[in-house]
Amino acid sequence: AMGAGASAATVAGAARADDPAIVKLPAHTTGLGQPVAARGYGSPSQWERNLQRRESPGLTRVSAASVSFAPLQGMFGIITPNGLHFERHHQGWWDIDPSQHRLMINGLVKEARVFTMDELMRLPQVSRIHFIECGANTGMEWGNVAVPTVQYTHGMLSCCEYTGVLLSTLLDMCGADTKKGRYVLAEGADGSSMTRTIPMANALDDVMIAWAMNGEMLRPENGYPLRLVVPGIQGVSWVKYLRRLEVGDKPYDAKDEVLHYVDLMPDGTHRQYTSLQEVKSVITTPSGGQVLLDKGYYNVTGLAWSGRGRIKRVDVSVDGGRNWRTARLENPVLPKALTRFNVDWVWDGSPAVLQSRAIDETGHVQPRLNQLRAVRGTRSIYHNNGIQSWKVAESGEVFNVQLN
Amino acid sequence: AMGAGASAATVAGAARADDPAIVKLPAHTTGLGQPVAARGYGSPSQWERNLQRRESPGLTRVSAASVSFAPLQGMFGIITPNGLHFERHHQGWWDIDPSQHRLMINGLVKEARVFTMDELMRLPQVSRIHFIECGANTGMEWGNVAVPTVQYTHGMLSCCEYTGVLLSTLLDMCGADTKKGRYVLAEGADGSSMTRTIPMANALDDVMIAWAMNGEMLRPENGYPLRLVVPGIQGVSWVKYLRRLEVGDKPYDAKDEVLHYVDLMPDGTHRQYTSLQEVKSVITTPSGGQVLLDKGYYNVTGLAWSGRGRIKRVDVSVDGGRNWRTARLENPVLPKALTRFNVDWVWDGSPAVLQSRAIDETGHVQPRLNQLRAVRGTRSIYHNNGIQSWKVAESGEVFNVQLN
Amino acid sequence: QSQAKTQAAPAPKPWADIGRAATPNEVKAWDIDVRADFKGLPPGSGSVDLGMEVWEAKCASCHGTFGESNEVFTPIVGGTTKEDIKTGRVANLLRPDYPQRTTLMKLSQVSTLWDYINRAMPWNAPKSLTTEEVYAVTAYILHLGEILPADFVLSDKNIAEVQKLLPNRNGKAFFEPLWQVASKPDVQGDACMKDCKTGSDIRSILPEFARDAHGNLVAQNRVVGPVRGADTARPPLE
Amino acid sequence: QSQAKTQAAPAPKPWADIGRAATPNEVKAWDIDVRADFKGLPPGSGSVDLGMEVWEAKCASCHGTFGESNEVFTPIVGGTTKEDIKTGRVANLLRPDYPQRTTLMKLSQVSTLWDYINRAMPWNAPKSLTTEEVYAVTAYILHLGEILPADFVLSDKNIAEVQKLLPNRNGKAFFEPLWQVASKPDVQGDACMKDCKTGSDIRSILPEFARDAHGNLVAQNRVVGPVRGADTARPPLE
Ligand code: HEC
Ligand code: HEC
Ligand SMILES: [Ca+2]
Ligand SMILES: [Ca+2]
Ligand SMILES: [Ca+2]
Ligand SMILES: [Ca+2]
Ligand SMILES: [Ca+2]
Ligand SMILES: [Ca+2]
Ligand SMILES: [Co+2]
Ligand SMILES: [Co+2]
Repeated sequence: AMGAGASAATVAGAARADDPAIVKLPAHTTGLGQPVAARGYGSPSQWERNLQRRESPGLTRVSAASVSFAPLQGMFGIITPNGLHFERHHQGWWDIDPSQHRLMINGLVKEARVFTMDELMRLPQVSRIHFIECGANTGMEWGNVAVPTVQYTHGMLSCCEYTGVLLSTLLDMCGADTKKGRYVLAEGADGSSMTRTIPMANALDDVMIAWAMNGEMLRPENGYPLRLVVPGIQGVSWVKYLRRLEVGDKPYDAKDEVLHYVDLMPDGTHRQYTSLQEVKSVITTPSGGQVLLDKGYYNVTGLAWSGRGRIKRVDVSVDGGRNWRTARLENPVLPKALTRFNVDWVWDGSPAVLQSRAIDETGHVQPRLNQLRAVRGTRSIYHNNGIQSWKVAESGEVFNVQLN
Repeated sequence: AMGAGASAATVAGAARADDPAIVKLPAHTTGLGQPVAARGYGSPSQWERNLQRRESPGLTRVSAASVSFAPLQGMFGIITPNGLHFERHHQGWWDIDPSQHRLMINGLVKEARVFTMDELMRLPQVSRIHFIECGANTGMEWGNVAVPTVQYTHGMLSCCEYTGVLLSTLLDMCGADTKKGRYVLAEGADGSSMTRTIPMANALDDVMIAWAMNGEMLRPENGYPLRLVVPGIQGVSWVKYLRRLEVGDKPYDAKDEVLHYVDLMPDGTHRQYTSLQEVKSVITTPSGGQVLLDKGYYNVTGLAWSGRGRIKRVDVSVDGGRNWRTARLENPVLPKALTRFNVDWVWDGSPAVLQSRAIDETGHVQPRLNQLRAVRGTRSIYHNNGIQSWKVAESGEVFNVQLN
Repeated sequence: QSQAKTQAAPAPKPWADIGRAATPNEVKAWDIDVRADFKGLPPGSGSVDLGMEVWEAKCASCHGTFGESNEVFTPIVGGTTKEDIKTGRVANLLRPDYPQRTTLMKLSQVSTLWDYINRAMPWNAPKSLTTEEVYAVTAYILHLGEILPADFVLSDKNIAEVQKLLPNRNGKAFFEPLWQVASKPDVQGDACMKDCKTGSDIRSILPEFARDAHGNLVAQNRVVGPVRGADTARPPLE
Repeated sequence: QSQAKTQAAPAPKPWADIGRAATPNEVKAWDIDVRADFKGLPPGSGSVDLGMEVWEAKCASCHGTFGESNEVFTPIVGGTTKEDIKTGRVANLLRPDYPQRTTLMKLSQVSTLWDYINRAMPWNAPKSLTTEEVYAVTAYILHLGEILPADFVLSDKNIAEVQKLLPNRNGKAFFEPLWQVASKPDVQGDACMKDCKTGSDIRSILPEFARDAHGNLVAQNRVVGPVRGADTARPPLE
């Protein structure tokens, strides 16, 4: 029957056997459990082991210059638990002694300055929820379908509540020349000493020097004890293990601004300094590599986001984009943060193609993959914000597909 | 000098020695770190070990019927990381096989029904951020100061993004008689099979049957795989390991409605069914048991919340309540959720008493402890939402105090 | 809180038939709650005599032979008087100096005691008692509290009469403002901003001997930041 | 995003003097970036000859003797021509069938190469090279790419001339709409709701042999919920 779970199919009217999971009281109903603070810092249930961050085989050659993807197919809401936050390292991650960590600010400033963590954490602070997306997210799919699940198509995406001091506060304290100094260089303390150029407009607006994510200090994998948070801008600019900021009058042409995170166009040029993560969305359940248990009702759910601001609307199609219905947006809907959407769907058992399409507050509409390709070709690697298609086969199995 | 960190005091004009933490490049700047997915599910930095959930010695006799408190003194923003969520168990915690878990709904319904997790997780879902506070939070302090830090005074408090189905959806599906059925009993599957009566008004408004917190499934300590979320209502009603809901025409007088979570008044009566968590706030840094490193500027930060809705305003006093200044509220400010506030303070080195006072959207103003005592006496244990005072001594050490 | 944007569902409540009807045995296995009006109470009975046996075998190790132990929990028995049984109000609840509040001092519904023992006790083997044992041990506890005589047999037939003997049966008050959001709070603060009248001298502070009672606070605070934890192994800083 | 409610601070920026001035040595130790206009480049030089020694001792194991290896990373050298050196545009970047994009195919600023080697290479011992070695190995890579002759000595004096030889020096375009929020996007979708024109037949799907390339998906999905992971150890369900 429509809506019957595979594990609990029922013949209407027929006498039903008692479920042993109910009539035989389980051990936890007839026994004494474990004490409080058995784990001073807890972990997920043993039954949740399948939800892990994972590498995509063959994507990179060495794991210390690689990516691990967040398991979006099994996640909920907009907050990414810190243990599942995606990773991107260029020269491996470290667990740095925070009492020995320093932040230097130099360049076009009245006085080059140094801060300890004690000092930074005394400054006026803000807490804000923002998404972070790698510029290469969905990058394997510019040409053709390459990976099976939303973990690998879209899993370089996370969203946390960050706490830190605004970069504008620090620039002001050092007497930065924000007129001549149109750029800020951010530099990490790891082996790669990652450098990225930040526009002064962002620097004076909402860029943060953050030490905390989701209520606790940053995780080592995410830059403990200090990282740059650049709302709306691709993850590579969110420099981890942040050690230095330099105010300058020119961009810096760092390795990751000249050799990578440059978008190859059909005419053979590379677009440089393409930092913004444009309006995008994806259905996370049901999604590629999942199998629907039965026909009937499903709550189709997913995520939408835009580097330009708030999400205004999300539409969902189940017929490959011919007809669309507007989804419910869950609260809160915040600027440059993930937004969770949900929409009703009754699956009649015939093949279907599921898509979602986000629109942000600037009126930017997420394009179809082919609209994107018509302008940018198929070899860019970066900034693929095209509409994702999931094909539901008659068997209930869901496949990653691209439409004509 | 004002604002000089103890670890980096500087004599203006004097030549300063180079900081070895800068000029001697650390190992992480000159080496190769660890690979991605070294930890498929990550954990906090080794340097964060001090921030743990902890029992308050002497509060309870046995740890499986006890509380562990969240370390608010070192936390940020409004989201509680799941590993630090406070715990309250009556008969210990379990890690239940979710495929064997069932939810039954009976009582004043057209049809008593049973749901598997597969079935529940197919239903229309919502994601919302709400605080949970134990009704006994700050309960040890009705009479006198009893504990040293904000972990123990206010740490039965957490805030997560929950995902689940609205109770109203389930009641509708079972054909609940919501007119005669003025109450819903919620029952857990653990040894205590915790039962609590929920008013039908709440049940039809914002009560959720949740399976997820902060993007992942509930933690075992918090009711995996299913718990009731009763926004604005004390934590004991957020029944964990939820196995049954019954619609009834009378309240149920459960053990935790007759023997506990009843508020002893000066006249010797107990107020029963006192569930609402009223407007409240607390400064988390600086707070009891902490030591200020130096004179000068501090960002005073804390949390505010109300079971009646949104926080409208938070004021902070540094002179024991004679004069107040309004704090900055961080976004988002959501109904029945924690709200983070920050306010500037320059400590001149003389003794000070820090207080915060929240006002919610209904106009309810957080009372002074003595205003509360004047009505409710000093023996209630539950629902102490009085203004918290932290005394900063000349030494910089902060003490938990109560004023006349 | 939900968005106005919600679209019309493709059909009215297409999820309506997810789940299934519960069988009678299933409801019986889980619907164990007993209400104040004794709805849910299974027929049966149990004597104080049997209750004593059960108590001594399965309860006394934690709660004490006379229900007086505070080893694992607050005492169950004590603090009630013959006079209380008459008035239905426990007089000791008015005494701020009375050392503890026992279960029987607070108990206003006998159903609560029956229901809770039936669902949760013995603590390490909940739901292991027979219905007769639950009647019996409930009766025994009330006997220990000098509410029921030694030869009493508690049953579904006489339990409503026993309710009328509870020392604190009239001790509860329903207080709407802490139940309903819309109600007017009983305690209101004031929003004064300047030169507010407030007694600002310190009335209570943690006594010196309790300084280290929660462990050394230096180890409960971060190693960096605007503050450190106080080293409570030593006296306060000067 | 911040609230209008912000109160006046007790004094203007009372946090202004938190932190301290950096010493000259400290700035020197960390301010290592080299910009396209060679701001930040330390004086010095290094020969192709020395570069070969450094390369073979410290780089070739990962990047290959000729910078051609893709064992640990995409090749550094290859894909550029004498013609490219003239035009400053790498022709192979126009060929969709060209197997890979090497470092030298993309490199538009020689400063980038110098800066990156200086800060990050060798990968397992970053910042261990002397300034001379960085000049030398940079020169050697450009020599492997047939951009510099075997007897070249790269220095701060001649590096601006070397810049003019880079095969892809004219290959970059600044594109404001992906840099500035306020700019107009180059690709706009459409918000059509009904009977939209769209090619809806499937153009691309994961090939059968890649079904299990990411491991068994049944083990990457939850054990309960509305769906399960596909068992990719078996062929797709019928
Ligand atoms: C292994 C220890 C242990 C045993 C054995 C035990 N109990 Fe308990 N009992 C407890 C604990 C601990 C609590 C408090 C549980 C909580 O906090 O919710 C408790 C609570 C109670 C309460 C509620 C008291 C109140 O005021 O909340 C009653 C009544 C009770 N037990 C009766 C019994 C009876 C009857 C038996 C035997 C049939 C029994 N207990 C056996 C440990 C025990
Ligand atoms: C132990 C392995 C290893 C050694 C030794 C090594 N490299 Fe690398 N190299 C890498 C890896 C891995 C990357 C990619 C890092 C990343 O993803 O950010 C890289 C990147 C580079 C790049 C940037 C290529 C690009 O297109 O981004 C250059 C240039 C480079 N190496 C030069 C050198 C030189 C010169 C040396 C010796 C002085 C050297 N490498 C030694 C592993 C190595
Ligand atoms: Ca069904
Ligand atoms: Ca990235
Ligand atoms: Ca200073
Ligand atoms: Ca509680
Ligand atoms: Ca019942
Ligand atoms: Ca510089
Ligand atoms: Co990169
Ligand atoms: Co309790």
